[in-house]
Amino acid sequence: MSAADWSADEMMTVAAARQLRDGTVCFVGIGLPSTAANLARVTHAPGLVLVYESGCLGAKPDRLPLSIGDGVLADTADAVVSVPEVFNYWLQPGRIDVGFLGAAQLDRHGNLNTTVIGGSYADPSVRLPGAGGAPEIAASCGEVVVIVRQSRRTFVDRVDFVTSVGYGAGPGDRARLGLRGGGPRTVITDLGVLEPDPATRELTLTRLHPGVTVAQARAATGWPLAVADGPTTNEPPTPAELAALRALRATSGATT
Amino acid sequence: MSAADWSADEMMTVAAARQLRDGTVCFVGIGLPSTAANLARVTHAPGLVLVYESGCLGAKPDRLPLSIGDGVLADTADAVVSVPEVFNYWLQPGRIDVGFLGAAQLDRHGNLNTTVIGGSYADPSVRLPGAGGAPEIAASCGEVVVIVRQSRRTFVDRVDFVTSVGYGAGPGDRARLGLRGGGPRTVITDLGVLEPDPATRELTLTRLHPGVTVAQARAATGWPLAVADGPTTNEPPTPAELAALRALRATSGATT
Amino acid sequence: MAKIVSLADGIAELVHDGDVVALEGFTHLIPFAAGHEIIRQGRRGLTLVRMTPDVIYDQLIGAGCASRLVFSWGGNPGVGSLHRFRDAVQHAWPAPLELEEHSHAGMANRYVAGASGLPFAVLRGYTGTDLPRHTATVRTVDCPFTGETLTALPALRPDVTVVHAQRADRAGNVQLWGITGVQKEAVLAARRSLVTVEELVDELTPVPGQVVLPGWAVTAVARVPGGAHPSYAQGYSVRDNDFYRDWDAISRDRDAFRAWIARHVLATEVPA
Amino acid sequence: MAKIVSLADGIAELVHDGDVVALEGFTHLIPFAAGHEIIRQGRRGLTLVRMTPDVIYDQLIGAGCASRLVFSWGGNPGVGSLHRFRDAVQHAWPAPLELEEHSHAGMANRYVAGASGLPFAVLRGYTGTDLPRHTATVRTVDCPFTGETLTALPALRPDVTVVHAQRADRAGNVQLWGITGVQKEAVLAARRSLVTVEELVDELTPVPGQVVLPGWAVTAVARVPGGAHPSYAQGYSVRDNDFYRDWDAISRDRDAFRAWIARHVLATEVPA
Repeated sequence: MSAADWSADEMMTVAAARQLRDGTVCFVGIGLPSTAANLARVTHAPGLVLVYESGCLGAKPDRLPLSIGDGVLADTADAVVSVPEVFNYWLQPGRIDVGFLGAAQLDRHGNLNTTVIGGSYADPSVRLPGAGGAPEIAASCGEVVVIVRQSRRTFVDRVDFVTSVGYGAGPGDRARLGLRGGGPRTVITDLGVLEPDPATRELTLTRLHPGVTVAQARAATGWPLAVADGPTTNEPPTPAELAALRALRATSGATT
Repeated sequence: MSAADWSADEMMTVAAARQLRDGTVCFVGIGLPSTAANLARVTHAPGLVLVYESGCLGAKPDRLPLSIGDGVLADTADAVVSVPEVFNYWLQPGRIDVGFLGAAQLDRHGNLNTTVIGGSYADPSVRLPGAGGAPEIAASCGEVVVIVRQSRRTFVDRVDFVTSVGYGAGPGDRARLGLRGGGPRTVITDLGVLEPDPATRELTLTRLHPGVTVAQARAATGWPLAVADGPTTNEPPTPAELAALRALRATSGATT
Repeated sequence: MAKIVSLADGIAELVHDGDVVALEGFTHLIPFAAGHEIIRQGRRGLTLVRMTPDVIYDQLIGAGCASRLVFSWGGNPGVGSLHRFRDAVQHAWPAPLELEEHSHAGMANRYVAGASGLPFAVLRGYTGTDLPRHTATVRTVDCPFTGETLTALPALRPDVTVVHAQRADRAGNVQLWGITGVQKEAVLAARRSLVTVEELVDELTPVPGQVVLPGWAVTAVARVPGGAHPSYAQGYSVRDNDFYRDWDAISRDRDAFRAWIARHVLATEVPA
Repeated sequence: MAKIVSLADGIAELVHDGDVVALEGFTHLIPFAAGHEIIRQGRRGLTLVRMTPDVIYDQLIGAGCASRLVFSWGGNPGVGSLHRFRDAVQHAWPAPLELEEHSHAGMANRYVAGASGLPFAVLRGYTGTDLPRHTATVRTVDCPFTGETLTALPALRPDVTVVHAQRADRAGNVQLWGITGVQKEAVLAARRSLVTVEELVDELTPVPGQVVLPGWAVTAVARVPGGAHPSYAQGYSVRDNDFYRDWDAISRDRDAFRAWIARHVLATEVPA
């Protein structure tokens, strides 16, 4: 299957779905994370447990939910709990294996910004939605997977506002801050995959999607992007993955 | 109806039931409080709201429950909530108008002991069940009604162990301790009714059951019992009250 | 027991200029009709509290009802930005909007503390983020047993909370189910509360997953069928996703927004 | 996913000498059969945790399994005292029993803190009572906003919690309803958990008032029909009130107690 047969966003979603191991518990947001998690559930990870911040534990939607509070999530969940409970009893104590996050800005240490861009906090150039569940997902999940389209505007040396902590200023910062989860282990973009360097905790290009070059990835990164020795190339979406993804999308009018 | 037609315990229960105004919310324990509250509900206070610490809000049992967790409470409740919730969302913020408490010892300032009697805490003469919900019921309810049989062993100058605070050592103590509820406003015994003196907060005999004398009440009290000017005599149980009480008791094998 | 009132009377009696007002509902059961009534009655200077100030607060902010927003996520779910919210923050239109910004976990715990009669909540959160730099209501507390430092937030105690639910009975006992979010906590945290419901019934048949708010813990109940639209009430209606998408274009432009409010809110008959 | 095990295997694997063990159930759904299996397997030196150490803990204490009790109310509900508990406290028979004594509100909040991954709980309670004088785990914490002093208690984190429920499915998802007490919190606060159930079913039909514990949050599930007797399982059995009354006489006398345990616990077939 050639690159022409699938879009960069499809490749990104498939790569994200592949991150999810069967039987793990995943905290899912709406949009690409929800699409990727449900793709994993209908392909290689039927026992993936989806937790939505609306309080739906173990939701098994038969179509893509259109919002975090879509009725299909409550209808198919093992349990629907209150919003305080989902954060206090389920996220905070570290019961969630994988948290999915997006961001408007991400920096070289995996810190995420969804609050303000440019100007000052009081008088920003762009006011974004804010934190939502992200700071505590980033703090408490076993690991975090970030899904974000790569560009110089998004991939910056230092985020304008730390909404959710990745590795702070570098090694040791998470432990110093008392954050119990593992932090961002994987950043999946429309160009490839970045992972934190074990020593420096700087996000490093480790994989490329088929047809993407290191030069393209560097051009879309706002810091001097380190590249792992011999970055590998992701397998393109299989026909089965693509069919499942498109079937999922066809079940909803979702734009993502 | 003469004293021979009803027992002292029946008079005590009827007097307790009469304390409960229709439409108020009452935190109820098993035994005499539950009997009195249900008697009130089937006589003058059909809109009395019964809250049981097992999490049953608005229980409307059609027979006397045999335990705090009797199935009839859950079956007839407006809502069944968790035990943490009943204490945190319902009792602690002061939503309960009246709390009912019993005690093995009660002192002149209405402090209650249900923990240990005699000896030391580590090596007591009698080990009692302990606190249960009582300390926070005594702290947080709008007012507390104590039901307890009167004797020198029970009515002591100073309790051996303060399980639940009445008026502490006297005026101002509740405020100083930050207790938000009003404290024990009424102590109902098999002999009569005691109420705190507005100035000293010392429990004072204000009413006698029919046929009981001040001397009898004094003889059953372990401190020099103050008596209100012209203590009144309670109306004996009406035939309707007695019939309702006995019908309630007939519905269960309860011993109280 | 809760009073049964009309929506107009409920808002008139319970929501005053300058109040701290929470309208809650997590995607599901959002009390849109009550929000519109607040706009119609011309409330001003409100501190609006809500975890997810989505389209309903975009409308209240754009209509000039709010001077302050306490929140954790302000967006149009699945669509994008809230343009009236952004216009207020970035250009003070139609009025300046002061922000007090938290995370979802923080807001949820602040309601829990309010419902519990506690002055503050303790959680693991915010640490290392820039939120505490800009939000004065984020402090720390040390565990008296382990010495560990945790995050402390003050309880939320709205003057009034408004929520929408599926049903209530004549005594004002309220029943909601499906995604029930933080509604119980928001109602119990508030000094006064108004619940709009799809239906008033003689008896509340138990439903799996239900939350029941006893009538003695609710101030007033108003029957407002469809009162959650374009949000939804599970078992009664479905989410009007088209409306959320259309809102993007309506709300981008001040005049289009004003025209929409004039036609769809101000000119609308007040439900009886 | 929870493992489906026999009761004997579940206790053998999950409950060890010296463990901190919570058996919860508030009058309803008390895991008596599991308690008996702990006695049969001869566990020693347990710290027993339970809000209401009623007859089940009277049996475990009398059988010599416990060296420490963390509790808030120790009585035979509706009947009177727990004689084995009193004998242990007053006469160290059959072994000394150290007490850590709290109130219900305190114990419930300690489980909540444990379930929430917090080191401590905050509440209004204990103030002015003699409990803090004798219970080392009662301290205070000051509100960082108002300065008000509140009571702080350390989280409960049992090594293992055992509860009884009505049903589980093959994946170990557990469903309970009726009075659900503090069971969810006790299970989530514990490092390991065992749930005994009346029935294993293919699918859990939703029930009003249910609490569902996902199988991935439970360690093991054992089918033990009648496992709550003489307590009850709503929808399956009724409380054996006569047993509770009879227990008073049985437990008053050490020999009568030993004979009862020998006949009704030790000589009983282990359920498969």
